[in-house]
Amino acid sequence: MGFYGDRKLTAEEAKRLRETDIGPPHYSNFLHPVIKKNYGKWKEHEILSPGVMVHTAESGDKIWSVRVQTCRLIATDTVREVCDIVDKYCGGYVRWTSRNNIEFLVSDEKNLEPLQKELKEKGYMIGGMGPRISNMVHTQGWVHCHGAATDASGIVKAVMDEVADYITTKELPAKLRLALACCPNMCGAVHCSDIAVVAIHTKVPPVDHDRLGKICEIPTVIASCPTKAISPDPAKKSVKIKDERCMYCGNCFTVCPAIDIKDPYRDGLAIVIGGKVNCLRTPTKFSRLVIPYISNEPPRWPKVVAAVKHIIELYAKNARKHERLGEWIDRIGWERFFKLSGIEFTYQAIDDFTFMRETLRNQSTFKW
Amino acid sequence: MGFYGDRKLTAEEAKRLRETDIGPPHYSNFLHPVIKKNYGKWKEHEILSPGVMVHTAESGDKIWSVRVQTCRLIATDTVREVCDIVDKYCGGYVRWTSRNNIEFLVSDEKNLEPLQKELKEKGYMIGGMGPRISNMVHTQGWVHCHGAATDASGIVKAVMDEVADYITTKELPAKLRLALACCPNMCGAVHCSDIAVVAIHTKVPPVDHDRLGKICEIPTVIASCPTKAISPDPAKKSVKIKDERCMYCGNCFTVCPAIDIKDPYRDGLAIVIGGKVNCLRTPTKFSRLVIPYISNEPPRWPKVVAAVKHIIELYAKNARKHERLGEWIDRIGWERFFKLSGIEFTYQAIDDFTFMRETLRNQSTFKW
Amino acid sequence: MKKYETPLLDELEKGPFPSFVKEIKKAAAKNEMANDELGQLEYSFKTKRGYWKHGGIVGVLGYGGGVIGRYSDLPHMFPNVEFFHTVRVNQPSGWFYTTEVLRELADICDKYGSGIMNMHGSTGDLVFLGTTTENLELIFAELTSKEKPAHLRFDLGGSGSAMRTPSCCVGQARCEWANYDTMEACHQITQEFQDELHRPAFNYKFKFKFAGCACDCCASIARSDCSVIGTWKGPILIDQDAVKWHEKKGMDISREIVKMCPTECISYDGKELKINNDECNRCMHCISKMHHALKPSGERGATICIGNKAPIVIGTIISHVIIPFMKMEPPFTEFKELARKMWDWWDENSHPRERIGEVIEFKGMRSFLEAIGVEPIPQMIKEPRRDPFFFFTEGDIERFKKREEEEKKTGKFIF
Amino acid sequence: MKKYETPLLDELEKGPFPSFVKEIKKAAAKNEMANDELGQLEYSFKTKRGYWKHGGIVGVLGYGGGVIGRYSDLPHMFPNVEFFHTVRVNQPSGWFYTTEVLRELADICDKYGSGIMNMHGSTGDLVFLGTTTENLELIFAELTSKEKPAHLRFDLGGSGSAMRTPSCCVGQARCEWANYDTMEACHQITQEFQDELHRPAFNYKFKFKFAGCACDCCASIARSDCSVIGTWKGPILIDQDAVKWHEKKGMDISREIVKMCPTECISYDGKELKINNDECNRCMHCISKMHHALKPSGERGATICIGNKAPIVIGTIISHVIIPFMKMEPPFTEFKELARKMWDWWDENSHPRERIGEVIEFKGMRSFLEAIGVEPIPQMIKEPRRDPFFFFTEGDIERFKKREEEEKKTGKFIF
Ligand code: SRM
Ligand code: SRM
Ligand code: SRM
Ligand code: SRM
Ligand code: SF4
Ligand code: SF4
Ligand code: SF4
Ligand code: SF4
Ligand code: SF4
Ligand code: SF4
Ligand code: SF4
Ligand code: SF4
Repeated sequence: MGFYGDRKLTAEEAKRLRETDIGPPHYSNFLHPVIKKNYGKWKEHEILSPGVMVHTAESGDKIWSVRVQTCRLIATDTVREVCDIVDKYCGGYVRWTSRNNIEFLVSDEKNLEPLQKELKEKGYMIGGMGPRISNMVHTQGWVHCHGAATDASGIVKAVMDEVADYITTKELPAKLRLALACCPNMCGAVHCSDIAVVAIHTKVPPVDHDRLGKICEIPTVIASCPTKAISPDPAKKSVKIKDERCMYCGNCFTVCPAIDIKDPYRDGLAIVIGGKVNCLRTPTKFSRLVIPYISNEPPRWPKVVAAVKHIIELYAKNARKHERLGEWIDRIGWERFFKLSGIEFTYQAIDDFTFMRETLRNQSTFKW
Repeated sequence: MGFYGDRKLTAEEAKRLRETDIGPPHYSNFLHPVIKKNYGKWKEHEILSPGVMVHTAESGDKIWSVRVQTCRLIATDTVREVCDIVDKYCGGYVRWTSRNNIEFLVSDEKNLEPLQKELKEKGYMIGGMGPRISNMVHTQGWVHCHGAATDASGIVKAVMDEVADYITTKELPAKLRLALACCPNMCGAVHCSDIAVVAIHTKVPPVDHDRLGKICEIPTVIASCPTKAISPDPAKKSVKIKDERCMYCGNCFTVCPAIDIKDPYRDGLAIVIGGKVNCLRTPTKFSRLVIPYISNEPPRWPKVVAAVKHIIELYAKNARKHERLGEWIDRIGWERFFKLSGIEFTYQAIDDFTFMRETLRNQSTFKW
Repeated sequence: MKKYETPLLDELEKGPFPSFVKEIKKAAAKNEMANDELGQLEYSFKTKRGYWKHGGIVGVLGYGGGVIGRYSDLPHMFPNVEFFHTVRVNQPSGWFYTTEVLRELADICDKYGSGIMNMHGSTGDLVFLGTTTENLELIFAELTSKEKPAHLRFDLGGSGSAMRTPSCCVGQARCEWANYDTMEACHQITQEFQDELHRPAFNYKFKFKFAGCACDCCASIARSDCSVIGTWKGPILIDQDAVKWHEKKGMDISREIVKMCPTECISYDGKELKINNDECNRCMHCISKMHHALKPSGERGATICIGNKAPIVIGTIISHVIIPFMKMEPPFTEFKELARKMWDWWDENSHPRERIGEVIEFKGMRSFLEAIGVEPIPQMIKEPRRDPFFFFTEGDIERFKKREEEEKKTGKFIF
Repeated sequence: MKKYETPLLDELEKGPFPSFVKEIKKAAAKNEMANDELGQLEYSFKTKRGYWKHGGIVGVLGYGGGVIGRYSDLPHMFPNVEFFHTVRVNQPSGWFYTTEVLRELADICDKYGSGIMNMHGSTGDLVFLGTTTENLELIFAELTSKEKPAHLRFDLGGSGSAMRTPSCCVGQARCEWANYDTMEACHQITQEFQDELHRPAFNYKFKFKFAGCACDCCASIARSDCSVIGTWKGPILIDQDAVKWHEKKGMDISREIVKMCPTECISYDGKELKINNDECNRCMHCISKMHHALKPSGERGATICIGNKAPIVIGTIISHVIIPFMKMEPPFTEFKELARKMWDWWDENSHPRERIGEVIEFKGMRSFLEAIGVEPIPQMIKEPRRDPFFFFTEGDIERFKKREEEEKKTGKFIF
């Protein structure tokens, strides 16, 4: 039970008790004793199963981590349920990962099996370590964001259900990072993922001229447009958008609520692939566009799911060990990928923005 | 002796005889009989020595080509001297190469040695085939161009004297293509050469305001500037140049004679390296800046020559067989090249123009 | 409480992966806000459209950020989410928690909010998903309350044109490869710049992420304006017995390690693995795959990369190397100074809504490097400039000329 | 004739490489223009500055190009180069000559010009270096004279905002690798577009270069708006005995060939060389280095790449693949049509001084491809787009939606 229990603070209390600029509590308050003791003195690790690894310190101490996938959006009662398990097996110490998974920290090997058993019984999904899929980074979607061209959690759930085997058991050539952003603002930092779903708007946003002049700064609106599609409309004290220059990024909408970017019929999903964050072997890679448009189909977005699955299986079959999806495609060539995958090559896949000169083929060599 | 001999045409004759749009004569008029016979039916070739190769046709016929370096700028009397030799050994058939060399075409093997002997005696330089240096592509320079920041032929002569061994005898890991452009217009297409010298202006050009309004179109002048350094100066009916935005490309000067880009003290030379045209192994590569500035030092530009030599020798010592200069450096990394070469790394080498995002190091991996 | 039919969302209760619908329903069972969130979400699924208004500016006294204002477009249908702001709670470094502290946070979220959290937001915060305007002050007070013991007192994270909540990989807490203490760095930087975090005074957002090595387990290079990536200076130590162990375990050393080394600096003759450390670019491939046999040694520190941002307006930028090697030891004085110098330059040279990476593109690297007092070195670039025009200062040319004069005296060229 | 002291230039008579100073002096010995050129050049060397004025518009009747007007800045010092225009003479394909024709050209150059030529200009022309305005018509008449036999009649090359003199590699005349007849293509295109060559009607220059294979011996990809590069569709034929021959001659096949193949599609076990032709990108490395053992086979044609230009204004562009494979056979009808379609589009979409490559960047590839009637295919790109915004036409979306409806019927997705 929390410090103040069920009791809500009064406004006066709040004023009196509040303190600004204290920052987060120091992490050392929350470190498992074995971790605290061996902090900075780890020697090696071993991945024991798809969701369990052990780290061994120079001292010989060991800490086991059991990773459980979450859907990120979590009810407080689930947090409490997790806490109960953590108390039971982990001495009250737990962490979340950078991909929104839970890591149960176990210092007593004896607890390892019972913990896993209980987790499984309670329906938790253990996995995501090693050359597998781990949680799909994502954003707010219709759950909370104003600009979302799709729901985030919904697609993630549908995709992850489909690829569950690759989380909990099956291996891939290397780690495969999935992500989703619900608009091109890319809060999910989707641009360097092995496979990502990006929700896109596809219609030139209508402008509410009456409101615009009143609630938005015209120069800001004009400056917001990457393609200079927006110009002043002095007559209307508003702006006009040149249809053929707008590529629906929604940035004008972000800076000005009188512009409406959302369109239920036209909003949809694009699939971008072949990105990677780290610099192992090859430098950081961007995710690149392969499927420009799939209609929004809640509740389970079957085509998006099938597309992701299709690409994963192609990768699993063809890549070399340790080769990330993008490394594989960059090695065999994108023309070969399109052929192997049967994915239609579209105008949209040809860059006409910042990276155009770099991504066109300035060489007479390619595969048929 | 030419068709009209010494006689000049009169203006009336000229009017009567001239014909427009006839285009060049058909090349078949000029083909060596062996070439004509075996046109399109060549089987293989062999480079016999640094300046001699033989092509064998499916028919078994052979044609030997003896390549002689030229300085491109050629006196008519030299052309006639060449003609005499060609008549003697090549049945009157000769060609020039895409790098401004002469190829003496020999169908009778017996002529091969005497031809070479005579060429050598007359001071011709035979060579440039195989993994060597061949002629240095260049431009007009002070000989003829208005914008030249240096002389072209002069530097070329000085450099080529220095690397002569690599033309006539010594091998390199692969072909090494040298080039020179006397201003950033790059008429020598210097941007894809193994090593190139680019003459640069380095001073913001003064504007002759009185003339500008009269002889230049102001919008054209403004549009000519890559960095948007030029804006109208309505008071003077001219333009003004924002000093800190000008990178001295000279394009404003190209479109407007009232702008004076040339400056004897400041004009100089930059060295760019690692380009290649063809797509063997690796795609076409740009030449990239390693030395941003060397003063103009006619008549023999000793520092330019030394810099080129220095880089060639480093390459000769370190690259793998068949590896072009740029392939070698891209393999070992530019940071390693700068270290090996001892060349100072300057602000100028960091792109701040179109290719900036692409050429910065977006990865945490590099060599010390 | 109103009972919403959710036939569409119900479809997402099926399947093996944890279901966010179950989570929302769990919260909805006892929370009106969560219940209306459920209803509105079902309506979004049905109509394929989001129903949130543009966020207005709401927050807590004295702060300019930490809260994202949200209002339903359909308050008549879903009155309990008419106000549905998120509160960003600054997570502890490395997302380590005790159950005590988790329960504390869960209680606060229940009491004043929807009972739904995001663990965690993409930037790193622990997010309370949905609360009303009037509850904001109460949440803040209860989070920070002076009455509570230090380890239970949380502060808000960042939003708006401010420094954003820094985050980091687990680092030395549980990883043998961490070249510096990512968690401590993250903590100290967060504490040092509380003002920059809470009171948006920049022209746009600025993010820090701290990764202990090139594996970059917090995606710093792709998700932060300032990416601090651990590295080392020294040879990779090789345990030849362990090499054999990996081989025995089925590793094809030639294919998996030798051939995949980007710098071709590993060789293996079936007996001994050799690394030409001079040519290694410390990519971590061999070390991570042969983790029992290889490990870094020598001096430790980090490479500082700057400039990453999301695609709008000029296309995605990945952070680029600015400082190849910086010692990263508490109190991180050099690093903090660097941050201040960067911000000063950024501030002076940017318009609103321009991230630092964009400004570096607009102004050129030289302006930035000179401002932060860093000399140009080739590690900053993948390759030098391709086009033949570039700026010189008067001083540059004079320096070159002076050097040439000296060369004339010594007879030796300096390139 | 005035005698100039040329102490600086004299330094360039030394050394093994052919001396242009000797050439100028040779001409100067009997030509006043050449003599003043020598004098002015020495003055340039002394003062480190060029002395040529901006070219005025000069030329021959009915043409808008072929001549570069040049005037000395110092006519008082060097009166014979007060007018010193160059005349670009369109070379024969492949720069093949007979001595007869060379003497004809040399005589004309002597009679009306400075007696100095450039063999050849960077674009390909044979250039008469320096003549007066009044001699231009005479030169033109003598070059083209109807009285002369066809093979002695030359025309001018291009200059200004026109199609420029096309050029080509030696191709099938003396190279076993030429995948199409570069010389004939060059000739026919030059003849077809005489109007476009002589009468500048474009918004800027447009260059063609024809190379027979990926070796690109005329630097087409880096020096022409339209680069036509020969290639083939078919396996590389292997003569295993010749493979051995190369090995015996000292070739390290594994290092020099197998390891250097960019697509890793060659293997060699010491006995047999194998090529996985499906994965070969026809780069020519193996073929050119093992030239006795390997040769292309099957259908022949060319890859058409578009867009190269020099760096000013937006940075260098290298031509990019537009048509992966086009049959290139006389009369090159398809190619000529392509050229016309490209020019039409370019014309409609450009401002003055914008090369086609720049306009493709400004307008996007789709506009260009649609205008020339070419479908997008992945061979056109190295990699697909990185940023998540892109244009759709109404038709695109409808097409995608229609397909999805069909998928619903068939139960099979088409990606
Ligand atoms: C727990 C976590 C750090 C944290 O602070 O939370 C973590 C932990 C480890 N990472 Fe990581 N990585 C974590 C996110 C990442 C990320 C970031 C991301 O996914 O957004 C990356 C970059 C991904 C990318 O490049 O796109 C990442 C790229 C790696 C790599 C490089 C893999 C590769 O070859 O491409 C390794 C090395 C390896 O696996 O051999 C690695 C290795 C490891 C090791 C083995 C490090 C160690 O010695 O403990 C840990 C277990 C790996 C595993 O799960 O297989 N970790 N790792 C993160 C777990 C996320 C999750 O819940 O699944
Ligand atoms: C004569 C000429 C064509 C012409 O129409 O005039 C020619 C002729 C040949 N080239 Fe070339 N190349 C000629 C300019 C070029 C150019 C263009 C240039 O330099 O501006 C290139 C592109 C250079 C670049 O990439 O920067 C060029 C790149 C090649 C290559 C690729 C070399 C490489 O591995 O990078 C080969 C293949 C080889 O050498 O193995 C080649 C091969 C050949 C062969 C062997 C072709 C053959 O079977 O006949 C010829 C003799 C090569 C030699 O000299 O070693 N040729 N060759 C040109 C001679 C120029 C000269 O006077 O030196
Ligand atoms: C909550 C969160 C997504 C999530 O579900 O996790 C989020 C949500 C929003 N982001 Fe974000 N961003 C979040 C991480 C990111 C990231 C990833 C990261 O930080 O690692 C990025 C990409 C990296 C970057 O910063 O470039 C990101 C790039 C953006 C952008 C584009 C910025 C740009 O420079 O282009 C915007 C647009 C803006 O700022 O106006 C944006 C704007 C927004 C706004 C505030 C939209 C708005 O204008 O109101 C979203 C509020 C949603 C809501 O209803 O709560 N968000 N945003 C993440 C913050 C949670 C946290 O504090 O932990
Ligand atoms: C003569 C020649 C250089 C040489 O010494 O060989 C030449 C000389 C000139 N070039 Fe060039 N260019 C010559 C080949 C090139 C090439 C290379 C090529 O064609 O392979 C290029 C680079 C490729 C390209 O086209 O992009 C080239 C790119 C330029 C440019 C920049 C064009 C651009 O798009 O950025 C200019 C500037 C202009 O057009 O205003 C230019 C302008 C000029 C002018 C006309 C300068 C002027 O404004 O008066 C030069 C006249 C010099 C003179 O006094 O004769 N020249 N020019 C070449 C033509 C000879 C011939 O017809 O064979
Ligand atoms: S990606 Fe776009 S829609 Fe999704 S949370 Fe971020 S700003 Fe909102
Ligand atoms: S949606 Fe994007 S591209 Fe379209 S007008 Fe708005 S800002 Fe410009
Ligand atoms: S490179 Fe510049 S100076 Fe040299 S010939 Fe071309 S336009 Fe003239
Ligand atoms: S020299 Fe180039 S950069 Fe400078 S003002 Fe002229 S056009 Fe602009
Ligand atoms: S980034 Fe490196 S130090 Fe940090 S957790 Fe990952 S592997 Fe360990
Ligand atoms: S860390 Fe990377 S570059 Fe260094 S030896 Fe290992 S694989 Fe090679
Ligand atoms: S480009 Fe190819 S076909 Fe033409 S000469 Fe060179 S090698 Fe021969
Ligand atoms: S042509 Fe190039 S890609 Fe094809 S097999 Fe030979 S080396 Fe490999």
